[in-house]
Amino acid sequence: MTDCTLVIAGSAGEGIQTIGNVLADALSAHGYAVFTWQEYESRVRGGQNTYTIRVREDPCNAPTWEADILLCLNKGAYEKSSGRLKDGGILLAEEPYGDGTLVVPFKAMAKEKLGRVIYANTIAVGALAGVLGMERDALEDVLGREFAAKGPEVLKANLEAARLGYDAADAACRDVCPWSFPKRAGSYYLVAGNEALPMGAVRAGCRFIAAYPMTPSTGVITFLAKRSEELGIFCEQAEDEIAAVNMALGASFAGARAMTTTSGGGFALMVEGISLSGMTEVPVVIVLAQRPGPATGLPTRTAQGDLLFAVHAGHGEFPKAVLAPADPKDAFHKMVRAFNLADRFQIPVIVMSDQFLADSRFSIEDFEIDRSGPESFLADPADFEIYKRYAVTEDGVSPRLVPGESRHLVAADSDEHDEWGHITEDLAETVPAMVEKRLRKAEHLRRAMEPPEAYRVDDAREIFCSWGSSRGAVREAVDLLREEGAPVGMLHWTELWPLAAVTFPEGARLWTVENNATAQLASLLRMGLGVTIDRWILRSDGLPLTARFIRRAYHERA
Amino acid sequence: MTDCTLVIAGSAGEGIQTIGNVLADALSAHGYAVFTWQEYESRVRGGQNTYTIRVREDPCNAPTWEADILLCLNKGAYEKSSGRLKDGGILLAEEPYGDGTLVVPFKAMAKEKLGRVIYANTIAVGALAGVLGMERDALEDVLGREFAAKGPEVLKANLEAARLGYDAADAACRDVCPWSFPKRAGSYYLVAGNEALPMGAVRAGCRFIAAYPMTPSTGVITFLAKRSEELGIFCEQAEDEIAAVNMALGASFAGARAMTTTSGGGFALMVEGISLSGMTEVPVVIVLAQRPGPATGLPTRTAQGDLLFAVHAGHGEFPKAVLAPADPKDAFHKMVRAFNLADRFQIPVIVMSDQFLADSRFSIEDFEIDRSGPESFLADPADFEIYKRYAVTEDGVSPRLVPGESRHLVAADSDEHDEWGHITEDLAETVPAMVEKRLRKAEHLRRAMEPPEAYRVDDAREIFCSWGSSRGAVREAVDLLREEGAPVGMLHWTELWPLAAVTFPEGARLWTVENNATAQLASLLRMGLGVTIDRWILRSDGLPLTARFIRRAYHERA
Amino acid sequence: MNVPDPFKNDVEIQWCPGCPNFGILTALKGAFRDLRLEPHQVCLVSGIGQAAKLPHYLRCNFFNGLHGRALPVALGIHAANPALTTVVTTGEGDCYGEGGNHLLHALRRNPDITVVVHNNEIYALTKGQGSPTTPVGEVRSLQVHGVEAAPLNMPAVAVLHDAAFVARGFAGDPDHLKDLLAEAVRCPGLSLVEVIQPCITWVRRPVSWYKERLWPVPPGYDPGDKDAALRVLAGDDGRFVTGILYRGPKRPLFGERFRRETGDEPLVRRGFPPKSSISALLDNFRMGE
Amino acid sequence: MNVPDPFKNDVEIQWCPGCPNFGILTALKGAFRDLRLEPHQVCLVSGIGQAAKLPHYLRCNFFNGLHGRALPVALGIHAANPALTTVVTTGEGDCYGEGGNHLLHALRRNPDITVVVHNNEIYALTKGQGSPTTPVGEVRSLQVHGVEAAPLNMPAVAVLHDAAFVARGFAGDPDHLKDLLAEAVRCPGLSLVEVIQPCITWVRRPVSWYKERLWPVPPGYDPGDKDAALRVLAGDDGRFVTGILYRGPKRPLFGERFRRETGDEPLVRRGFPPKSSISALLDNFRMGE
Ligand SMILES: Cc1ncc(C[n+]2csc(CCOP(=O)(O)OP(=O)(O)O)c2C)c(N)n1
Ligand SMILES: Cc1ncc(C[n+]2csc(CCOP(=O)(O)OP(=O)(O)O)c2C)c(N)n1
Ligand code: SF4
Ligand code: SF4
Ligand SMILES: [Mg+2]
Ligand SMILES: [Mg+2]
Repeated sequence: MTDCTLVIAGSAGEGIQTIGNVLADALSAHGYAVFTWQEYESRVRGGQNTYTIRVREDPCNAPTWEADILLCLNKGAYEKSSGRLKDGGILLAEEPYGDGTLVVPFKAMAKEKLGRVIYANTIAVGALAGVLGMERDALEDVLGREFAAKGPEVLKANLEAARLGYDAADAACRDVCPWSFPKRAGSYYLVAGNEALPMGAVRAGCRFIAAYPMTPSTGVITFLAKRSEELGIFCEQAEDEIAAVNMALGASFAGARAMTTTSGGGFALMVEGISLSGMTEVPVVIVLAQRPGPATGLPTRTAQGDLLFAVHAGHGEFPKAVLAPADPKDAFHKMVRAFNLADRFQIPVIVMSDQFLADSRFSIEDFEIDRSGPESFLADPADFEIYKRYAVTEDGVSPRLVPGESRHLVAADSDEHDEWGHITEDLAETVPAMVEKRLRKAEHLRRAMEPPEAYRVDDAREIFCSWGSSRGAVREAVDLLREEGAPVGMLHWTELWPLAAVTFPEGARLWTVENNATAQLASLLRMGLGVTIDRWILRSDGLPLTARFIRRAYHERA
Repeated sequence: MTDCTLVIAGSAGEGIQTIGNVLADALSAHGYAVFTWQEYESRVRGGQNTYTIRVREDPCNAPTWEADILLCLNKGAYEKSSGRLKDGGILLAEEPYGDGTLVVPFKAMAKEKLGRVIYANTIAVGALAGVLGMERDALEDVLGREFAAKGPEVLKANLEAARLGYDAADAACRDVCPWSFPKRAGSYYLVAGNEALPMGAVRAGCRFIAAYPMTPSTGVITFLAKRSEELGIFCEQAEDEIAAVNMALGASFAGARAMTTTSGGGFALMVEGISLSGMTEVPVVIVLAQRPGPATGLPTRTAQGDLLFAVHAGHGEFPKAVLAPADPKDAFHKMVRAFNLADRFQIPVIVMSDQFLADSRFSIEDFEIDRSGPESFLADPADFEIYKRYAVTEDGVSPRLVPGESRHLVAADSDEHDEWGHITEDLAETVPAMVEKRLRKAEHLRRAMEPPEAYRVDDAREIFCSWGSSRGAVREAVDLLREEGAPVGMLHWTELWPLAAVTFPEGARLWTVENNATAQLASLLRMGLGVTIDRWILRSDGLPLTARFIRRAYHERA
Repeated sequence: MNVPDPFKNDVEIQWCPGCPNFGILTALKGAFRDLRLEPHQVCLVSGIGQAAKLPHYLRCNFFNGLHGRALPVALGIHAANPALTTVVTTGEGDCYGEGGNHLLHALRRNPDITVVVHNNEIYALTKGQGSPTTPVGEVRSLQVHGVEAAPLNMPAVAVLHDAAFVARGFAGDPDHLKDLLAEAVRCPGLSLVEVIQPCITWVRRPVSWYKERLWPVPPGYDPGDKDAALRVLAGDDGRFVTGILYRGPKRPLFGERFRRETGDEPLVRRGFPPKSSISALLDNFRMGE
Repeated sequence: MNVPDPFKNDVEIQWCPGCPNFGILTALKGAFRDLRLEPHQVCLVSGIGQAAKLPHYLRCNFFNGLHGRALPVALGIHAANPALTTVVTTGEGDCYGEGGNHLLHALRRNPDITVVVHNNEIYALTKGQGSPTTPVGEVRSLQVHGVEAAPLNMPAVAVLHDAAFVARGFAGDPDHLKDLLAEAVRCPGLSLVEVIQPCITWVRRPVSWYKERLWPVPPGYDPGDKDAALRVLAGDDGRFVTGILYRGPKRPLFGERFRRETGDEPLVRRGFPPKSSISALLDNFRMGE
């Protein structure tokens, strides 16, 4: 089975993202299951970044580190990334950096043959396609799509550039390169987390988003802002995160499904607003895209370091839900679920993403968009003679109307209040009634939560507990270890709070596998389910978990 | 043994606080161990509030609900509070509200005999002193102190007013009232949490406080602001809580022991700053005075609803300490400890108070100020040839210098950084080294934490686990239940995070006793120590736990 | 004949008896009646403070949110349902202190809402600390030697940024205030109405003190003249200029373009998008055919 | 003869090659040298953004804090050690966006610090969203049909509140900027220096575009004239007035009274209070004898 990893290494501004995206698109158009992930520095030009592409026939949406093919756009890139090249792998570069470099002088060729250095990137794309033994025409289709808008001149030059690169590489490596990627029948969506999350929001009927830019969350609002008028979604760049969450609450109060997005520091600023959502029972969805902290930390890197913070975010006591999608398909559906849960229980729902999920492109066979859909939980004004926004009910959920849509008056109050929403100081009756009403919702919410996904646990004696975006890596690790005879399985949580009841297989040893330094899922499971985790596999250097990382750590600690 | 509870009930602005304070002072001056607590609405005039005074010979700093003597300043007060009067208790009022009211027409007397209604309050104080059978002269001493500054006229009139009230009550109740409070030799400090906390800060060498007003925390900065120049403590009212915590961090970076104070909503806004403290390793002390949430909640009531939020406050992973003093004496020492821990480990330290602790006045025999004292953890600039602010060390603590005090340059950086404090993207070495360095401090910190206070646990089969300001009530409940033969004991935490190791008595059943609705200590203990709590006694109506409340709940659930 | 006031409710008012906030409440009810609004067409938004309790005392929709955060909530409500008459009632601590950033940025956006700032030069609900408008030198509970920082002049900042409508009224003159408020609501774009609201509990100046300092704009004053407005506001030291101080030039409204392109109806009525539009979106991400 | 620059360090600079931020860095180093300051006497404070990375590239003490929060940190540092020359280097997103409230209130307090705002009319580090000063109509990544909200005019707000020193410079003219910065540091009280700093990556206007729009205050311009300053700032549409725009009247400084009463030495040198003073404090709470 084909499983080939390409790494494109270079500085910000040198075009590795363009190269990577076009090549990934082309491979996808060829019918392959492509997975890409990126690691980059927090700067606009310079530094050393990489774009990794994994190509297979069937999807394995998990990151790999070791490269079969490494394209270095400069000497520094080589110095940083050459260690990733597998024995026998192909190094492609402008100049000969090491022994056996496959030299394709992209820039020189661009200048010489096409008159402008700008075409060097497309030459590189062509060269990689040549190394991979792709068919030219799929590449040309993709280039057509990519450059059509820029006019026939530009398109023509790019097609020519690709051809130049292709031929140069093809000629140079026909003997050395084992790969061949002929067109095949596969057809996958190639989608990043930051594309699937907003598409899920659209599907959920989101009508309002306010956010303040913060890596790696910004892509979500950028996606929607681009299509705001087409989709009828009001998009606002807020002056700060406090404004963002409060705007979303205002819009939600007025009946719009509303959300915001941010990362750790911005989320910290929203915490008072989360508590406000809890008290006013105004639903809101918050996408928390994690990056390593504390404070500013590593703004462009990945982590799962905010789990316990998210679960406990907000002063006072109120129900909230925390979800953490495993991949873009899951993210799409989790967004629908987030809006539905938020509306059904009138609570804040936090959807935890991270830089890895946000920026990586996954191959999805089918989004199965019917698997979930938006549900309306608004009450009908005609059903009420007298309407009380905070009516005490059996399940704690009060019928919700929106202001202005009928003659009924609708309140939201951040103070402790009576059924009408007016400030109360009645400690004897009203206060306990309201405290209990809100907490009754927590119990119903808990029953609505999904248990973890089980993978090869039935006969497992070692179980990896994991959550969120690492599912692909953990699952692949399980497969690798199983091949070696290790009796491992996986329990993977994507619904983290409140925790659904789980029965752990008896006698199995529990491991936690997390992209953080303090084993937060382990703490959460101990707190929420009373279960004790024996071992941990943790990574907190800003890079995503990979199957091989997990396998190595397993062997070290088993 | 004398144990008498007086309740003064009336509207905001009617003077119950003056009456209560003067009477409590007088009783304290008489040599009694006084305990007072207040419950009041969030408004400046009107509503119905109460001020409760408990008088004993030996201190029992725990709130009582049932009144031996109830003074009602208006009809509404009677309606709200008459249920608190014990059988055979004395109701004192301007007019006869119920059977057997002891009528002393304060206002009428004030107008008639002293020409101004304003003296009614002092007449009431006098009347209560009469009912209690106090000696006049201690009362007069206190009045002298209270009114001396207002001039001899005012003082004279108040002394006369007290006498009038005293005589009227004395005459009316000589036969009915069983009490007699002659002067005795006791001598106690009568101190509220919001007085002890700032005095502890002074003792700790705090030199800077910035805060934004928020009930019930405001008293702390008010205390210091009043004495700012005398004590040499820079006090600043910030424009918001975000500014407050960041100002404190700036001052601390520049070498001043610095703190801020707030309540839940304001604390939520400080959370990003807490994470900044964690990353920059700039020490800071934050007093979090709890009130019931979520959101604005019940701004003038009490709760212990922010424990898990405080423990997990801040994005990313970094060590922090959470303390929760049991009473003003403990608060005094905990503030010293907070500053010492913050400086020693270069971390944020959160000191959790609540409205009950903040506003209640406790009788303290001796503050034992020598039991703790400020320790300096600053390094000596002369010790360094080359100085690196974030030098990687064995215990994770880097030597700390302050800027401007030597030629060494000092940095603080919220990004992940190298030893110099400069931004790093070196994921291979620097990042892991720094992550591990910070987390090593957590382990040393954990070892420095104190285990819970044990009370009558040795032979206990039922153990109450409690924390913070409820210690007095829980301890009294243990005593009450022991008298009834119940084998109860108490484990009381005032150092909540990280949790020191604890060995729980074997075979004993664990209860949690908390002023919240979701048993947060129970969750914390399960998470931190893996121990499971079987039963809970919870109160979340905005009022403090009392011994009788706990006893009743114990019997219901035992 | 007495027509019952549709905006009157019977919630117990928690203000001190005699507080000038009552005058503002009266004026606001009057303005809504004059504008022939009905309670369900109005949404009051507030933060926390004495001023911010007002929405509880007027029969209509309301969102009483967090201290300082009324404006973003109001913007969200207005974006979702521009047909609602959205009015923010706030204190100067709420709006210029904790929430100062939101006012600055609301001025940039020009939403069609009215912001009524009860300016009592004090944090009243928290018992008398200095606020962003307390005069220099005044002794307050946290400024025991007198306030040192200079007051903010947010009406002038509003003029500077071409707010649609800037006015100042006096809580002791509800009739005049009512007209100002009605005019503010009528005016498209952001209307800022600062109301001098003497706190009788913590400030305790006699009403006469205020009356002497009220300084109505002179007859013939042209609210369209920005320089003049800045001059009266920046040069009012110690006095309170009152009246309609400024009417800014026509500027785009917050959300105007969105509504022009997508329609006016409240977002809640737009329903869930058809599945086909989702499939179309997703199809952009499939390279093959 | 080449004297080594004491403010030079050898940290790798993360800005784009050719970014005008280099000009500001050069100017700031020059200003410090002209002021005969030594690195340990200077403390730079910043938030997050391209501009806010500057403290890493200049040898001195620094506190690189949170996005938007440089000013409160600087105030705390200044309160604790007024002998340090405290300079905030910030972007307009940092200072007028996320941190807008702190600037408003810093203007009230008048601390003796200098605030240098790198105004590139964009959120550069996060890749090109509109910022609080982006011109209306400009297309940005989140404003795909052009920015709708009007820009903030914070230098004018500073003038309105009698800031001690308000100036504007151009990153492309480091010599002139150096003098402005030196003067800003010299001037007691809050100095706000806005620097036009064209981002060559996300804005990509030719330098000539800026040069044409630079509009130095005319000779004879009186920076003491508040009305004039407001006029040039409020009426500069499209142009960038540069130079020393305003020198405010003498006002009390932040912490001045505290220092007058308790002394000037940094708080860190004041040590721990004697036990006797604690006993004296506690004794106020003992009623008996
Ligand atoms: C985040 C937060 N910080 C502080 C408070 C406490 N608080 C409530 S009202 C108030 C001041 C209100 O002042 P202002 O807006 O002027 O209203 P006023 O009471 O004077 O009418 C403060 C500081 C709070 N509720 N929330
Ligand atoms: C709380 C928080 N919100 C958002 C961000 C993301 N962020 C980093 S820099 C920046 C914008 C910086 O703009 P500006 O201050 O103008 O600096 P520039 O990069 O343009 O120099 C933003 C939004 C953050 N780091 N923290
Ligand atoms: S404290 Fe002042 S502002 Fe508040 S209700 Fe009383 S008088 Fe009015
Ligand atoms: S993105 Fe713009 S502001 Fe940032 S370093 Fe590059 S040119 Fe300078
Ligand atoms: Mg006020
Ligand atoms: Mg900028």
